[in-house]
Amino acid sequence: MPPLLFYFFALITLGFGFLVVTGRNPVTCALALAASFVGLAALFLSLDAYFIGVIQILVYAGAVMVLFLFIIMLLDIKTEEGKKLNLPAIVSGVLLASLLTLQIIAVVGSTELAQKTSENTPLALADAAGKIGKAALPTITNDLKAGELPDAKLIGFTLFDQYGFHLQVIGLLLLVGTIGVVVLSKRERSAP
Amino acid sequence: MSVLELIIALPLLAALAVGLGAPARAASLGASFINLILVLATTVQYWGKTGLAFTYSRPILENPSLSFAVGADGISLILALLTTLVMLAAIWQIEDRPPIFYVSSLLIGGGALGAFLTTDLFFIYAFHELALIPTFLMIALHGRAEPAQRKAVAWKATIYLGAGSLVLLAGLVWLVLEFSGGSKLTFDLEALRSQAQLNPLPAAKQAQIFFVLLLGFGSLVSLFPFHSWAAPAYATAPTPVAMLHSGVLKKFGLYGLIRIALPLLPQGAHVEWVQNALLLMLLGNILVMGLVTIHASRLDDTLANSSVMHMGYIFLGIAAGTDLALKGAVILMFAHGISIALLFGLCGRMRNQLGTLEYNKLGGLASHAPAFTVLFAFGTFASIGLPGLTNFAGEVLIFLGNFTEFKAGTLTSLQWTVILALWGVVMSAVYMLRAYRSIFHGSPATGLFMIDPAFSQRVPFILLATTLLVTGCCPWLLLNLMKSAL
Amino acid sequence: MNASIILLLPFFSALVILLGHRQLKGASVLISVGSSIISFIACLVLLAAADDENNNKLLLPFLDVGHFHANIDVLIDKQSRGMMFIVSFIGMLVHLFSLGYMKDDDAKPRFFGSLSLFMFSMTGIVLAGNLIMMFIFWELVGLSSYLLIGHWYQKASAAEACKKAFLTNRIGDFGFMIGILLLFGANGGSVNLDDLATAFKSGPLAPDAPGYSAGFTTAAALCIFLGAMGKSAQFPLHVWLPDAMEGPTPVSALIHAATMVAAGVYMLVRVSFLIEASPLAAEIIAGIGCFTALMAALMATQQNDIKRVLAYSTLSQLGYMVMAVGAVAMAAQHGHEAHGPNPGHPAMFHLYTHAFFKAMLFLGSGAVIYACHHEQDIWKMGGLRKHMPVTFWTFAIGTLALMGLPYVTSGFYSKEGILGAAYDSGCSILFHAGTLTAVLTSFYMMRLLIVAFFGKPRTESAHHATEVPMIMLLPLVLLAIFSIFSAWDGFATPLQALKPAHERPHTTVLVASILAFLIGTIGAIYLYRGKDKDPVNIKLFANKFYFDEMYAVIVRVCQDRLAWIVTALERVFVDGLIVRLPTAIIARLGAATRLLQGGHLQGYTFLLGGGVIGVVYLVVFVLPRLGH
Amino acid sequence: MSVFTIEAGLALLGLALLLVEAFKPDISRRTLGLTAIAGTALALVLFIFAPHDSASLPGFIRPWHQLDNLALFYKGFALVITILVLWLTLECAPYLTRFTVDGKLGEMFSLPLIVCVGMMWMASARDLVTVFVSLELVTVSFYVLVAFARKSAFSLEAGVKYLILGALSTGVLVYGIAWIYGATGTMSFDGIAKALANPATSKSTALFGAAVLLCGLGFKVAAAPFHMWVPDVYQGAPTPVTAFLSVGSKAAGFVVLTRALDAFMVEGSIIGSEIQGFLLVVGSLTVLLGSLPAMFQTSVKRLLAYSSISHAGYLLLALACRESARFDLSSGSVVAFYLATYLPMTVLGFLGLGLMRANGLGEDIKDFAGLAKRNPLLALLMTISFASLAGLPLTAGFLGKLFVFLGLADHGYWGALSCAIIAAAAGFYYYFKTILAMYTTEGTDVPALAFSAPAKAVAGALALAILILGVYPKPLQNVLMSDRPAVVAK
Amino acid sequence: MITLGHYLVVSGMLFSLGLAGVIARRNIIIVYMCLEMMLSAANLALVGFSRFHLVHGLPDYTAQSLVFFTITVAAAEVAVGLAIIVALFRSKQSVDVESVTKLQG
Repeated sequence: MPPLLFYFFALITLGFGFLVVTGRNPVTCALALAASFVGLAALFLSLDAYFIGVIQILVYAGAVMVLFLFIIMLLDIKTEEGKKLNLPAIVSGVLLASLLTLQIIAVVGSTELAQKTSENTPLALADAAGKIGKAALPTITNDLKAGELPDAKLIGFTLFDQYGFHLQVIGLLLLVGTIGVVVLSKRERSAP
Repeated sequence: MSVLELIIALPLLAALAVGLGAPARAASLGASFINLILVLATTVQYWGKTGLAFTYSRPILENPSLSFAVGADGISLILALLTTLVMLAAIWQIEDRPPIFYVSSLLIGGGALGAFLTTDLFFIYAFHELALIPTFLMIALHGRAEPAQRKAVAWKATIYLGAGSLVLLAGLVWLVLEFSGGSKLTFDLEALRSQAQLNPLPAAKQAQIFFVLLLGFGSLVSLFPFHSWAAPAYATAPTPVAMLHSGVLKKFGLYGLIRIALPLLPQGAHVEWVQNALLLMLLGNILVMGLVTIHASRLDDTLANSSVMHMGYIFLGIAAGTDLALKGAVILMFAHGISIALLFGLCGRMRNQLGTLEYNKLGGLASHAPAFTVLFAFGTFASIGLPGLTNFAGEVLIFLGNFTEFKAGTLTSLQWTVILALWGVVMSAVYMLRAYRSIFHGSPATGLFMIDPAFSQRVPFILLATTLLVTGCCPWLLLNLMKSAL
Repeated sequence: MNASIILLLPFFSALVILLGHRQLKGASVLISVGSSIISFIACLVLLAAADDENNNKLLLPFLDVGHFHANIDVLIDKQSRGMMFIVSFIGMLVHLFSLGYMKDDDAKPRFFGSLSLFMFSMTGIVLAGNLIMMFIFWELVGLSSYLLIGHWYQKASAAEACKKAFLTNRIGDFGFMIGILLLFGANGGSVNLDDLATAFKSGPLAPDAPGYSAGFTTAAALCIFLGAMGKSAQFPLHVWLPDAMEGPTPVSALIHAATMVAAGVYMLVRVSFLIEASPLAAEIIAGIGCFTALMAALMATQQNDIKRVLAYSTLSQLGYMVMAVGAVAMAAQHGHEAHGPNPGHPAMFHLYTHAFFKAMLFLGSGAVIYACHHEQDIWKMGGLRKHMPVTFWTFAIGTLALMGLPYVTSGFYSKEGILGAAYDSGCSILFHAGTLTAVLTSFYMMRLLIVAFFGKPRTESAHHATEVPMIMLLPLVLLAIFSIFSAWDGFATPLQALKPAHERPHTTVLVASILAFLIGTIGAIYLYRGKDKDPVNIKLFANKFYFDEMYAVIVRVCQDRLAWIVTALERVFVDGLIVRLPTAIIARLGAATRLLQGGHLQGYTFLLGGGVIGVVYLVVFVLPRLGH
Repeated sequence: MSVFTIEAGLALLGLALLLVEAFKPDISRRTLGLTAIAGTALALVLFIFAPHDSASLPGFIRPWHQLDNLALFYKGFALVITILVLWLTLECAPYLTRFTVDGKLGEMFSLPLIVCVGMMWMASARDLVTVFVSLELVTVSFYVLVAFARKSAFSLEAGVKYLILGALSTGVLVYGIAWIYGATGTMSFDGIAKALANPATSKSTALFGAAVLLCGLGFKVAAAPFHMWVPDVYQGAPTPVTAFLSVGSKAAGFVVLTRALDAFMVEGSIIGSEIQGFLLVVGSLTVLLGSLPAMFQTSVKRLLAYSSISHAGYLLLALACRESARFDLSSGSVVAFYLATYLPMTVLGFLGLGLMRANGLGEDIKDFAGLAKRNPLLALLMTISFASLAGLPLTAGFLGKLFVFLGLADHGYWGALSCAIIAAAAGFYYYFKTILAMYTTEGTDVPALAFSAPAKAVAGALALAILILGVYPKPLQNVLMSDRPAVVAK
Repeated sequence: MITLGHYLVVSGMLFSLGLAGVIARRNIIIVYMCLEMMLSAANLALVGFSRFHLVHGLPDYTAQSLVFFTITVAAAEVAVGLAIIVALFRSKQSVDVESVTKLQG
């Protein structure tokens, strides 16, 4: 990805992120979050993670954000924070955030790992086709031979080939979540 | 199976039985009486032997090696004898009290027996703690003061002894780590001891460990300046607890120093800074606490403080570390245990009957309660250190033991300490006679009336007084149990 | 065998009586008196069997640790034989006298029990073969003295007096014990009198031994002497003896005149090798004895209580004896070796003559007090000569013996012996002060005799006084005989061994003794004949040089105030630093940590985030640099 | 039947119970509860007799699941605590139902089964992905359980706090996983260990990842300074859930932590000493921050929460002491030993609280006043529990502490040892405060307090376990030591 | 040139931003949004690392699988979390963090 685009999407991600943190109106925040996630999805794409990028948009910017908005609307939350800003909390939040950022930058700066670029670590699709060989489905190898990254297929293959157990657990988790939501939002039966 | 296990188990089982509803007095008296017989029989069997006898070991953990190991030598037998005697007396003198009094007495006694008769550091430590808990509870719940005050007193004791126990634990752990040898950690005292003989530590290190142990054991024994829990606790504690704790349980710390610290760290006590610290502390016990005791205006205060003060002499024996002094220390432990238990027991009766122990309100009790007076006199003169009662033998051996290594013309700091400590003997006469004078002599105070207890209630005290007399006239009875050099 | 009977019989008698007197009732008296008689007989047998060779033997085991032995072993030699005779004889007489004197006392069994205890303890001191044993019985006589002085404990004065006696003695024992310890250490673990004597002569403590230290010897001697000061009531530990007169009079006679108080002197004589080894100690001992003798004599001149006069007189005579001990040691250092093998000692000589006549005087005063219905003020007596002739004559004999009627009474010889020793000591002050004391002695004793027995009865009780019963007169008569003859050669042979080898007394000494007797007697007769109240009034003497008041202040200021201060400091510092401060710190810390838990989510998230940053800082940026 | 099958079966049982509860609303809670208990008990029995080697696992699960001693021990542990929690829920049902919206407890019986399964999977995890998903299964279930009695303001507040802080910790955890993955290029513990033993691995990245990951795990085990949620959530949550959290969830956290540390502190690890330093610092901080505030608590439940923080601190310190040649109980098995002893005493404590609650009493210390008079047996059992928590000798609690002290002293970590000793001393204070209250007699004329025979039996058994383990720990040691494989990737 | 470091820094900044929001905001819903941001930041780091950790020349899909799970879990958490928030709102009529401060000390 050209640096310019990277900076653009990073700016979108962080800028809208900043709006989430500072926005007075919850609806603004929710929308800003969605926008930020779109930027993030673009960054995913720039990392050749197309499937994740798509999921990010579908799940987050789509489902989760809608859920947030629903709840905000449902509860009819106004810009209640308004005047009573908690100054110490803001100061400490800013402080911690900047410290953490500095630390991360320091760590990033100290490791050669961070010097990797798509130039010095290019994908080797054709090679890969040979290497993963029999282990993978033919469609994947075919795609790879054609010079395309069969991203979704590869993820799917990994998930179902290796992480079957985990998928089941996630399924169980989602079920528990569903039940939890039901249990937690059950209304008290009004007195007859 | 060793008879010692039976001796340890009997009071604990009796406590359990009473807790579950067995007739309290009968069960407790029976158990402690049988226990006394058992200990006496064991002592007779041990007569003439040396070293550890009646040993038996049940491993409870492989590595670190822990085992329920019992064994007794002369010192432990003397202390076991002390325990059973005081336990019997303490239980016997209980009158019209709820079962918890019996249970706690049995637990304290059983715990003390366990601590004296086991030879595994783990159980030595554990049994002592077991005995401490009922002490705190009884002070807090049935102490002789307003609820708030007695709770405060109990807390003070708990915090002190708890902290002391933890320091002690640290010291013991240190010992275990230093003396376990290469392969695996062991808590077995004998194994540690043989290792300590094989590979003694450098003196400087011994001194450090000894000091930690001294602080730990010392605060259990109310070594100055870690003593301020003791006086209020004894003054407040219910009678049987005061008897058992001051008489028996407190000796645990000294026992530990003699049985654990000195054999494992023979040079520890003699490294100059440790010795000087110990001497300063024990002089604090004797001189400072002597003066504090003189200042007391109530019998329970006097007894409680005097009990703190007298520990100084036993520490003096430990500081000297010579055979003579150590044997003297053991005898004095026995003697002090019996005599202070006797005094606390009688003091408890007085409080019950008279409702006050203030000297300026009392007087002339000898006229109406002659037998009581005689018994009290035994305690008084024993703690003054009158020859013919056991305390004297202990004290004189300690003093002599400090002078066995002597160069004419130059006194060591140890010997100067003895001379100062001797002044404490004068002070103890001052406060004990002052107490005796105010309570028993003079004309009877108006409104305060007390008669002799019935004979059956005199028995426990007679038991203790007789012990003082017999072992006082024949201290060799005790010395014969400790034939090998310490 | 005999020794053990003498020692243990009173012990068991005391034990049986004290523990079972309610069951025994009257029998206890019989047991006690019986035991004293049997002891006396056994003592006579012991004296008859004269085997000085086999003299140090073990009676009972006491302490046996390794090489160290401190057992009940007896040393039977000349001194202990003589002393034993005195103790058992006077003891028996006092028992008999008490049968009459204590007839109406409710607590008779307790009295006799304590008396037996005393006999036991005193026997122990006399026979003691080592210093530890001596110390043991030393303390036990203290106990019996305590019990007997406090016999009438309901009286506050008696209760205080017994306490005072015990405590004062304790101070002495403090020194005694230190002395024993020093000797024990220096002599390599033995405190046997024999061993010590050898050690001082040729062993590790001899002046030519390596590492000998004169200072050490002096310190040991003075420490031991401190013990004697307590028991023998030497200045400044003399204050308890006059107060001890609160006890029944027979007790005063036996314990506080004849035997126990003399134990200090006896002990000093026993360890004379020690005192002789230290010139300084000998001088101090002689000085203190001399000072006590003079001071007490001065006090005695102004006392009105018959027993107190006798008590101060006892003090004075004890001072005499102690002075003799010192003087003899000084003389020995100057080369005046006593003559003959194992010679007697003037102090011991005076000790036994004094024992008889002073016991007699006390018993006589007891008879007077008994007859006068417990009146003790001599100015409320008078004219008793006619009412109680036997008592009077015996009392007069005792008085004359104490005054030292020349050439007749035993007191003259023994006093002369002491003055001789003082003269030989090379220190003229001793001699002069001794002579002055002798003058005063004659003076106050004559005063006592005149005021109490001559003239007219001054009160009703004196008027109605009648002679005491036979059982009380018998001891008086016996003692009177001893008062006169005990110094005569051929009388009571065991005692004669205690006399110093007979030497022509120095003329000066002889003259001084006789003059002292005359001046004192004449002075007293001149001043007191026919007087109804004291013509002399010297407040300082009457109030005993204000010693009691001084001591009261010292006790209050030094001890009680110090105790108060120390208690306060202990509360503040120990409690404060060891208890309150750490508790407070922990409590503050706990309270502070509780503040972290404020319940606000924002706070928690802040802590969590801060925690992460802190941990990262620690792990990534700090720990790697520490170079673990 | 393989262990995994049993676990899956248990999960299915949980689902089945959920469905039954949903479609047959009038089923009695007793039936539900007993079924759940019976199912778990059956699972426990089957588990004991099931083959305990990895080869018995179904093929697809084998790469993700290990059946070493620690895992097996912990699986049994989870089953036992689940049974106890279910039973405790039944005992406490009468008062719990007052705070649920429909007066029923349906999910309170099914969710614990799922939590149990999640914890068992956590214990077997061989890689961070498995850890993450099973941990989240447990966490999400706990969100529901904590807030279950939401008519109680406390329960709801606890739910909210747990939710926010839990989610925050999940974020931290994932971020940590990302960095660890970045540094080592793998998510399996074995791989991480191998990579960390390789000096070429970027140290700062690995350190950063490990630190952040440990912060995330630290939250689960209540390590300071990530412990703030514990007092509030424990106090607010229904008592059975609190017991579950404080024993089950914490233990699961420790098992995962042990695995992570086994990887981070592997022989020759480039970050080993830093991680050890981290453990010492955090452990010391945790014992202190657990004990000191506990001294001032008036609510016994909150006190137990603080105590559980403090115990977590001891466990962390135990983890800091790696194997010593002279000391068979290596840090992993000390942790297991400590947890095994911690289970009976904590559950007994919460059981007592629950029983008192069921009798209409509060959870404050003042409610304990005179308990000895009202029910001497309960007072005695609670005394045993608190004595053991305080670490009194002859109880199980002492041994655990002793081993920690021994380990610290053996390694010469004096600073941490002093902190541990101070905390233990403070512990004496607050446990005794409660014990004392039980035996005071002033001003208590409350009627006697009854509890059911099964309650007596269970409580008695727990107390007995505490005492027996306190004087005869050998069998437990044998279990823990029997065939422990060599340390990972040695 | 855009390196992995750039992505990591962006991810770190996003993470910090989320943390700041969590600490500073009082509206629980917004706090929750910030938490989602933090999770996404973690995802970005994961994806970044996975892209540059080539397995057989391809991005490491195990990491991307974890991202997939994370997103799913996050969704479930959001559901449960919002349910709890709704319950809170029903009982307190507020979604302010300051409405839950009863448990403390």
